[in-house]
Amino acid sequence: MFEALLVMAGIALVLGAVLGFASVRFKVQGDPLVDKIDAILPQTQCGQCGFPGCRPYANAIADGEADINQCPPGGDEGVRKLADLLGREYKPLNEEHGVEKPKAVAMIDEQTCIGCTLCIQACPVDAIVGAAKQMHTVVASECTGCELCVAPCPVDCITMEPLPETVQNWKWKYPTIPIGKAA
Amino acid sequence: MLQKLFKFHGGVKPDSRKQDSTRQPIRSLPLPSELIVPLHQSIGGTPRPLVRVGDRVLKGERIGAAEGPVSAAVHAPSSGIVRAIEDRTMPHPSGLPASCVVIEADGDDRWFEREPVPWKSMKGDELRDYLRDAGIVGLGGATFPSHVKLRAGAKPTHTLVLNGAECEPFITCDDMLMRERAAEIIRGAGIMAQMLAVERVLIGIEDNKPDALAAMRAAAADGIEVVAIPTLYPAGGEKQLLRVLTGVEVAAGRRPLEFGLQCFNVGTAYRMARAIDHAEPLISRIVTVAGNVEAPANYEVLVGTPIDALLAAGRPRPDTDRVLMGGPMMGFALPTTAAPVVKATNCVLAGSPSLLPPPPPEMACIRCGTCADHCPVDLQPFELYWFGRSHNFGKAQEYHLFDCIECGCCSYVCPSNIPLVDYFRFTKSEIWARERDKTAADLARERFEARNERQEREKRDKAERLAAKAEATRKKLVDTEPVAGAGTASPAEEAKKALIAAALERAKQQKSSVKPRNTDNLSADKQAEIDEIEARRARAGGRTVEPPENS
Amino acid sequence: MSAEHTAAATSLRSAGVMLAFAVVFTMMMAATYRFARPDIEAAREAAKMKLVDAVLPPERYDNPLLEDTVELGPTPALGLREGGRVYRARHGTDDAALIVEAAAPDGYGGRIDLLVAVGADGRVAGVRATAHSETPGLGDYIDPRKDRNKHSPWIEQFRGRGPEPAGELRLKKDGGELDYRVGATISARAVTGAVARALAWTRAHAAELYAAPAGSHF
Amino acid sequence: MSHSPYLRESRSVRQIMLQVLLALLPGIVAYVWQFGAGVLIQLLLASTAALAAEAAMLRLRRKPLGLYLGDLSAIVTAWLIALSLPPIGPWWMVVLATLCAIVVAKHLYGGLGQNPFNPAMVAFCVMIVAFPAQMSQWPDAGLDFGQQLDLILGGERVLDAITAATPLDALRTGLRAGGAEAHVAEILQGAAFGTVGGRGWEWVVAGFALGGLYLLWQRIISWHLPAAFLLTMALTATLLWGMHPERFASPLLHLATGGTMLAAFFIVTDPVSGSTTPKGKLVFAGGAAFIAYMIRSFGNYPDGIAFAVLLMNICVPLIDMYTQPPVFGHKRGSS
Amino acid sequence: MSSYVFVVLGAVLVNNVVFVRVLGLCPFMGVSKKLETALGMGYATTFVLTLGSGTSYLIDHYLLAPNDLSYLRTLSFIVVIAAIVQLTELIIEKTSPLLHQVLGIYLPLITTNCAVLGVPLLNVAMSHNLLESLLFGFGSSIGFTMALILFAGIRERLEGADVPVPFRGTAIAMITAGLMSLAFMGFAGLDRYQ
Amino acid sequence: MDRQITREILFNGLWKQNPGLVQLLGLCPILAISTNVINAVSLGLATILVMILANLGVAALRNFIPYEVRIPVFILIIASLVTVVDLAFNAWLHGLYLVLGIFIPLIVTNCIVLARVEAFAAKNDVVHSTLDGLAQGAGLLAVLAVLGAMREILGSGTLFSGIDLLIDGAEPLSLFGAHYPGFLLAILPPGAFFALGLLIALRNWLEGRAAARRHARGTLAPAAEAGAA
Ligand SMILES: Cc1cc2nc3c(=O)[nH]c(=O)nc-3n(C[C@H](O)[C@H](O)[C@H](O)COP(=O)(O)O)c2cc1C
Ligand SMILES: Cc1cc2nc3c(=O)[nH]c(=O)nc-3n(C[C@H](O)[C@H](O)[C@H](O)COP(=O)(O)O)c2cc1C
Ligand SMILES: Cc1cc2nc3c(=O)[nH]c(=O)nc-3n(C[C@H](O)[C@H](O)[C@H](O)COP(=O)(O)O)c2cc1C
Ligand SMILES: Cc1cc2nc3c(=O)[nH]c(=O)nc-3n(C[C@H](O)[C@H](O)[C@H](O)CO)c2cc1C
Ligand code: SF4
Ligand code: SF4
Ligand code: SF4
Ligand code: SF4
Ligand code: FES
Repeated sequence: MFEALLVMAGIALVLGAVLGFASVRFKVQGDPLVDKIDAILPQTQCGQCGFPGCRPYANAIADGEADINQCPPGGDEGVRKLADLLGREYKPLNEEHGVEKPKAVAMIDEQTCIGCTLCIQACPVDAIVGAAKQMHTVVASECTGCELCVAPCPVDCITMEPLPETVQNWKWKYPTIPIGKAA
Repeated sequence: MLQKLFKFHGGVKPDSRKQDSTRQPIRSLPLPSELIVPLHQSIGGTPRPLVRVGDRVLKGERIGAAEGPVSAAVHAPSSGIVRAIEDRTMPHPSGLPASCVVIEADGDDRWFEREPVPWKSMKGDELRDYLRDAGIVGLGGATFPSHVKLRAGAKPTHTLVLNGAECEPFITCDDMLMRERAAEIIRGAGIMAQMLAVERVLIGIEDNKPDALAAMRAAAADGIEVVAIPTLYPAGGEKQLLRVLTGVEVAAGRRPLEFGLQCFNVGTAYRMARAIDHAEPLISRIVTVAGNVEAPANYEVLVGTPIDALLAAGRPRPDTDRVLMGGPMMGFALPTTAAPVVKATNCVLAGSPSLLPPPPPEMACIRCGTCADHCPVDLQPFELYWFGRSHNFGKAQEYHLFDCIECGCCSYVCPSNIPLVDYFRFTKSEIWARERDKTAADLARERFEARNERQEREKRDKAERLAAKAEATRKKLVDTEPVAGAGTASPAEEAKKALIAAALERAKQQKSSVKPRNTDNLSADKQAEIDEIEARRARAGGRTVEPPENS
Repeated sequence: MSAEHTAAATSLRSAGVMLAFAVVFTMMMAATYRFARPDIEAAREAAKMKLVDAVLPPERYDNPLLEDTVELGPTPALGLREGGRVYRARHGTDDAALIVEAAAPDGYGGRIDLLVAVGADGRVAGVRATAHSETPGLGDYIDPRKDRNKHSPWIEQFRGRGPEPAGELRLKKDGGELDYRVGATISARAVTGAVARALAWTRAHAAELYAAPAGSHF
Repeated sequence: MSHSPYLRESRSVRQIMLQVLLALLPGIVAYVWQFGAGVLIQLLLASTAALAAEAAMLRLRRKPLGLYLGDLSAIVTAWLIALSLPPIGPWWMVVLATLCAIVVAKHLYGGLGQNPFNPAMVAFCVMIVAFPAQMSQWPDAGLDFGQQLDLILGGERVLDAITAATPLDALRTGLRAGGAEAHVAEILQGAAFGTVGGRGWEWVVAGFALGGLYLLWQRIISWHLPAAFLLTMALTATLLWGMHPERFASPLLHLATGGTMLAAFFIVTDPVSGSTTPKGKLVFAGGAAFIAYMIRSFGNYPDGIAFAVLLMNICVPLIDMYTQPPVFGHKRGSS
Repeated sequence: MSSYVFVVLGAVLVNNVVFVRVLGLCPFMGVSKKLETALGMGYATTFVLTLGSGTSYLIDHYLLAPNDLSYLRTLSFIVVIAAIVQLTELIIEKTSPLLHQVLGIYLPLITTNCAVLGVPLLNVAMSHNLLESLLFGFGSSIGFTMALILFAGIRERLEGADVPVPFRGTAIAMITAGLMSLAFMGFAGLDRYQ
Repeated sequence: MDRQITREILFNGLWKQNPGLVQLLGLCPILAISTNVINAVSLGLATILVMILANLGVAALRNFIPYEVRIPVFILIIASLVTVVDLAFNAWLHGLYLVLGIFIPLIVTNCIVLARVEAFAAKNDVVHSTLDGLAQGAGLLAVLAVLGAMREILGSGTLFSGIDLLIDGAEPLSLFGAHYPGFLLAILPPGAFFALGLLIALRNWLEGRAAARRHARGTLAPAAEAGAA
């Protein structure tokens, strides 16, 4: 009995000391996981996931505070990638956060625009150019299609236009009905 | 001198079926009433239109100017009036429309004023600009602007190869061109050879074209060697041909120029000669009409001619169920025959269920390796297929998906009838799409972060300035307090009020001077886009916003 | 400075907690051990005795035979490469039986460890395979627990056999009397051979074995 | 709509499988001649079971029945199973083996072309692990067809009279029983072992080799696999035989016995579960031969080919990954 | 000498921890979806298992056995292994950030790999000496790593397979593991040859 | 105690988050010990006991355990409990003790025990934690029992062989008579993998069918998560 206590106490003491020490000394470190998650997110910065931007959502996923199926722009494939990265089960997109939509860009009706700059302030990626009391325009190649500019516009001159398919961005379709991935 | 020939791995030997369309000389086609000239006819930038609706143009007049370093001009194929600049269905597997200049031919076919080209006295860049403006692009299939390929590389170029292999079944446009116009091809080759300062010129022709070989041998000048190469599809692929003739293997993603080689199609050489000697821009080409037609033959066709018109000349048989542009190995079914002939059109092939039978049902891959045995670039097509199927795009790239030249040999031999090339095309375009998304995401992240940082900075600055201001105001108030001491309010209260007033004033000022700061640090083309937007805004008429250019 | 400081403090604290837990739970285990120990030892004894019972009926002896042993060194005749043990069963003052550890080196799957009981009459009292790696389902019928024939397991055939008449300890296939399972002769042959050798050796050394002091080396 | 190429010229999967079946015929004829016609019953049983299982699985998985059933791959698997099981095994054994192969090893993985393990060898391994007794009963010479049929259909098994060991089993048995004293030569003398490989086996082996050469000539299999398999087997056997001729059988025996030839030309050549790159094929077949030899000579099973093939099947993804042939332009010395 | 070879050979092939001894299956199923992660897990396990085998031998031989404390084996072994895991993490984090990136996420998972406790316990049961314990630990972990890597290779390939729906994912992986285990039965007896 | 939560915890352990079929934890004992029902159930009961006690202990003590040493402390607690169980088997069920071998001590590293302690007991109160231990253990036990029965019936055609280790003189059931050849593979490790694979597939199939039915009815699955999630 006494030896038992001695042995175990010794082991426990050493172990406890080492672990306590280690936990303090080696605590702070950037979380590389967040970067990996962030790299998967589409960077639309739309906030549909319930976080102010993609990176905060990435942080939340890494901390286990958010599920992996909250980003509609990332779509089904995004969820799959996240599931893969985190070794979790895939689950369909949570519809509470919205549904996957075809890519679109914002377009400002330049006739109606009154130059209030509200959309500029709303755009998370500075894709709108223009100055106060001047007509505003969206730089289409920079617009992520997040729709954040649509609501603030006081004269409703912003619409989302789906990206048209052109000879340049046309994609070859999957050859036949996929047998494997159909389900 | 006997040329030592090399071999490439794999390849297939489909029945060549070239006899029918080589029985008659190259014919010409009556002038169509409407010519549809797509602006985008070469790899690279889409030419900028130089004409407006209603303009009158002459044959050979430039109607689209090259845009960017890799691009080539387009020209009016005949004289007439520009009726529209609008989207028309392209001869492209997508069947999507793209911007075209539609010219109503006036029937005069009056040439634009041509001046002889003093090419010997021109500097290299000048001459290349001339070729660009003459719209000379590779006629071997890729329509790569030829002037780009005629710039000497870092290493001296020692060998120019002319590609007269024409390995696809049915197609005979190069064959006929070589039989009938060998002298001008040799002439073009000479010009190219001079521009590249090469030591020798090799012309590779498959040995199933004895007439063309003879004609070319007869016309060949000194330093130009006409070589018969074994008939084996795809010997006409640039890399395969270079391998056969020189033994050099040009890896995917690398240019022949890096190995001191350059390769052009014989048709390209011919157009080159025409452009220099006759100042004739690329407005027509030889097109084979073959397959399920009564009168297979080659035609010299104006670019922009509706394929309908060309096909009608060949008199398709009633059981024709589809029309291909290009050969049966690499061509594609035209979404509509109303699409125009373009510079890339080498063949219009009418198909019937017996001539081009519908594919048997696709079965599972049994990993037999036959496809790998026949792949001319030593790929493992079944692995690529497997990765494409499982959407494992990273692995597909690791296994050199992008080395695939889409020659179709693998699909041709697969015992399970798997449309392997389709899987590769699908995989490739998915990867490209993903890459586009990725760049867009990276850009968005960068801009988002920049904006956040800027807002932080502004907030901080503002807070600092406010603090400083408040301090100053308070000082001032404190200083002036004794003087204004007779007021009803207590000095402290007064100070506060002043402070608020000052802050309000500042805020007001700030607000009215708000100027979006997101226009700092713009790249050149971003700036260009913005400029364009500004210009449009100035015009205030145009209301459409162009979709972003993706290529 | 604070990092070092907190590190030390945290180390101390966690060491303390660990210590506390360790002490409490070790005490719990130790107590259980104390409590269960007699039963554990009894159970161990019982397990051993079960095996002995299988080769020698308990009514044939009355001594604590697990303590009445002789240690053997490497004995090729018994197939023992590293030594083994002999248990001596006595009834009153009479010698009752010797229980010998032996091994058959030539089983299909390698060595087969055996326990062979040899009665004072010089005949086999019982045999058990204690460890073997014969093919499951084929050669493992030498273990009565695996033998499909539950009512007269193969290994029970040895009971009462001796060296004479000839053929008592040989397979039918080899001209003897013992049954075997077709398709798995090797296992049977290996066990039979080892039993015959063990019997011969034991008979030859019976007197010395009975006489040797308990626990002594032979 | 389909895309280019619009031309196709190929042997269909069905034709390939048909040719494999054809190539098996000489070996089967020799087999019947030497061991009696019992094996024909087994072939029939296996084929029927295979087709039935394949049809049932296709139906369950809602695949076009006619298309896939006609590819004959199930028959190839069935025949290989029938040829590797003892010809007088009870009927349920060959049926169960075929079901294992088709249902578990093939269709659970998605059917033709997707199974990582060789179905026939899976079946063999399952059987030898589950029913070692039945799996080691080979007919003695002199059993006529009626007797064989009776045995297959469940006749009373007085096994002593009917079974004889295959050369490898006898070798293994002899070595185990006699320990180090027994000499290979003596063991082999004891049984009526024919001139080379064992009673009659050399004819069967020659038949399979003939069929294999036909497949080689037809370019259905590449030389890498049989060559690597036979060479490795011969080399390993020669090496050990050279060191201890009294303990190990001669290379000739190893080549001309058991499933060696069948394996070299018909089993390691299974395109689906084998390696696909040229170098990979060498590694795959060589590895299989080496492991098979080791199991034969040192392990618990009389023949290790089936286990060896499965073990190498496990390694195939990695072998393929590390033996990718250089791609056009990426070869050494060509840049 | 050769007996040591057989210890390793036996542990790697004949009595493979995963396929024959049926230990360490949770990580075997859990981190074998990708080759990359399988490798990382394999390295980490090899390190900890080898070291753990040696340390456990020392503890058992010098601390527990002389004091008749064999009932503390389970506890002391697992606690020591947990400590080794923590220390390893600490050390490689400090000395090789690269290695830490590779192994970091796997190390904590090792404590619940029952092979790391099972192998030391088997060492005691098989009364191995120190060297044998180390070799057995090393061999077992190599066997584990090998199994993991080969399994990952097959699973990667299975990704594109048209597996019947109920079997997709873990079910077919389990069947595959069964077939691998079947194949490994072929090695039976190879460690016994003299 | 809330009925709803109770039901959820039980449902999770037995079906939705079943350790053996879904979480794939605790696989080694499941596969190694399920050669017959008696072994399987005995080990399952031992595991349940440990799980309940471990969850209970940790939930009760969780406020005293500093974060940085929580894992070692959990392990300490679990290992002690396992040792106690081990000693008990040794003393009072010695026959079983010999059969189960190292798998009793291996309950310590049975991933499911630590996983539940960390994921549930460390965050929930004593009552729910105990229940969770019971539910998860029962899930494990269920899988073990089914697997054990499958393998024993197929492999040797009996049921409850080895019952004499528990009840002296009790006889196992023989199902197919003495002539059943026995599908040996089922008892060997490959058989264990196959059997579990089939069980998982069966569960997937049932789930798939249920989902299809829900879909047909147009109702979505009640998205109820366990208290732990
Ligand atoms: C994106 C792209 C860039 C190219 N850049 C060059 C170049 O810089 N210099 C050059 O000589 N050829 C260049 N080429 C031309 C190729 O080397 C080749 O001659 C051309 O693609 C036609 O070959 P093909 O019809 O076999 O595709 C380029 C081709 C492509 C597709
Ligand atoms: C599979 C394949 C086959 C080809 N066959 C020919 C051919 O027969 N004749 C030809 O001139 N170009 C052929 N090409 C195009 C050449 O690779 C290459 O683009 C051309 O010779 C370059 O010359 P250009 O720039 O003048 O077009 C083929 C390309 C591929 C990918
Ligand atoms: C996989 C396999 C395992 C075998 N295992 C055993 C065994 O454990 N014991 C045995 O005696 N024979 C075993 N044999 C059978 C022997 O190889 C040999 O055929 C048999 O012992 C000879 O018996 P017989 O004289 O009754 O034909 C096994 C055979 C095979 C194929
Ligand atoms: C050359 C060749 C060898 C084959 N060998 C086998 C074999 O060893 N085992 C087998 O089950 N099927 C074999 N097959 C048939 C087929 O490939 C097999 O059923 C697939 O593995 C099923 O997906 C073979 C087919 C060919 C063409
Ligand atoms: S929902 Fe929007 S903000 Fe959230 S991650 Fe997706 S794209 Fe980013
Ligand atoms: S322009 Fe509108 S839709 Fe586009 S990124 Fe900015 S806020 Fe989003
Ligand atoms: S030829 Fe077809 S079946 Fe053969 S490996 Fe290639 S893709 Fe598979
Ligand atoms: S299409 Fe691509 S993969 Fe197929 S043979 Fe041609 S180059 Fe090889
Ligand atoms: S129980 Fe999880 S690894 Fe063994």
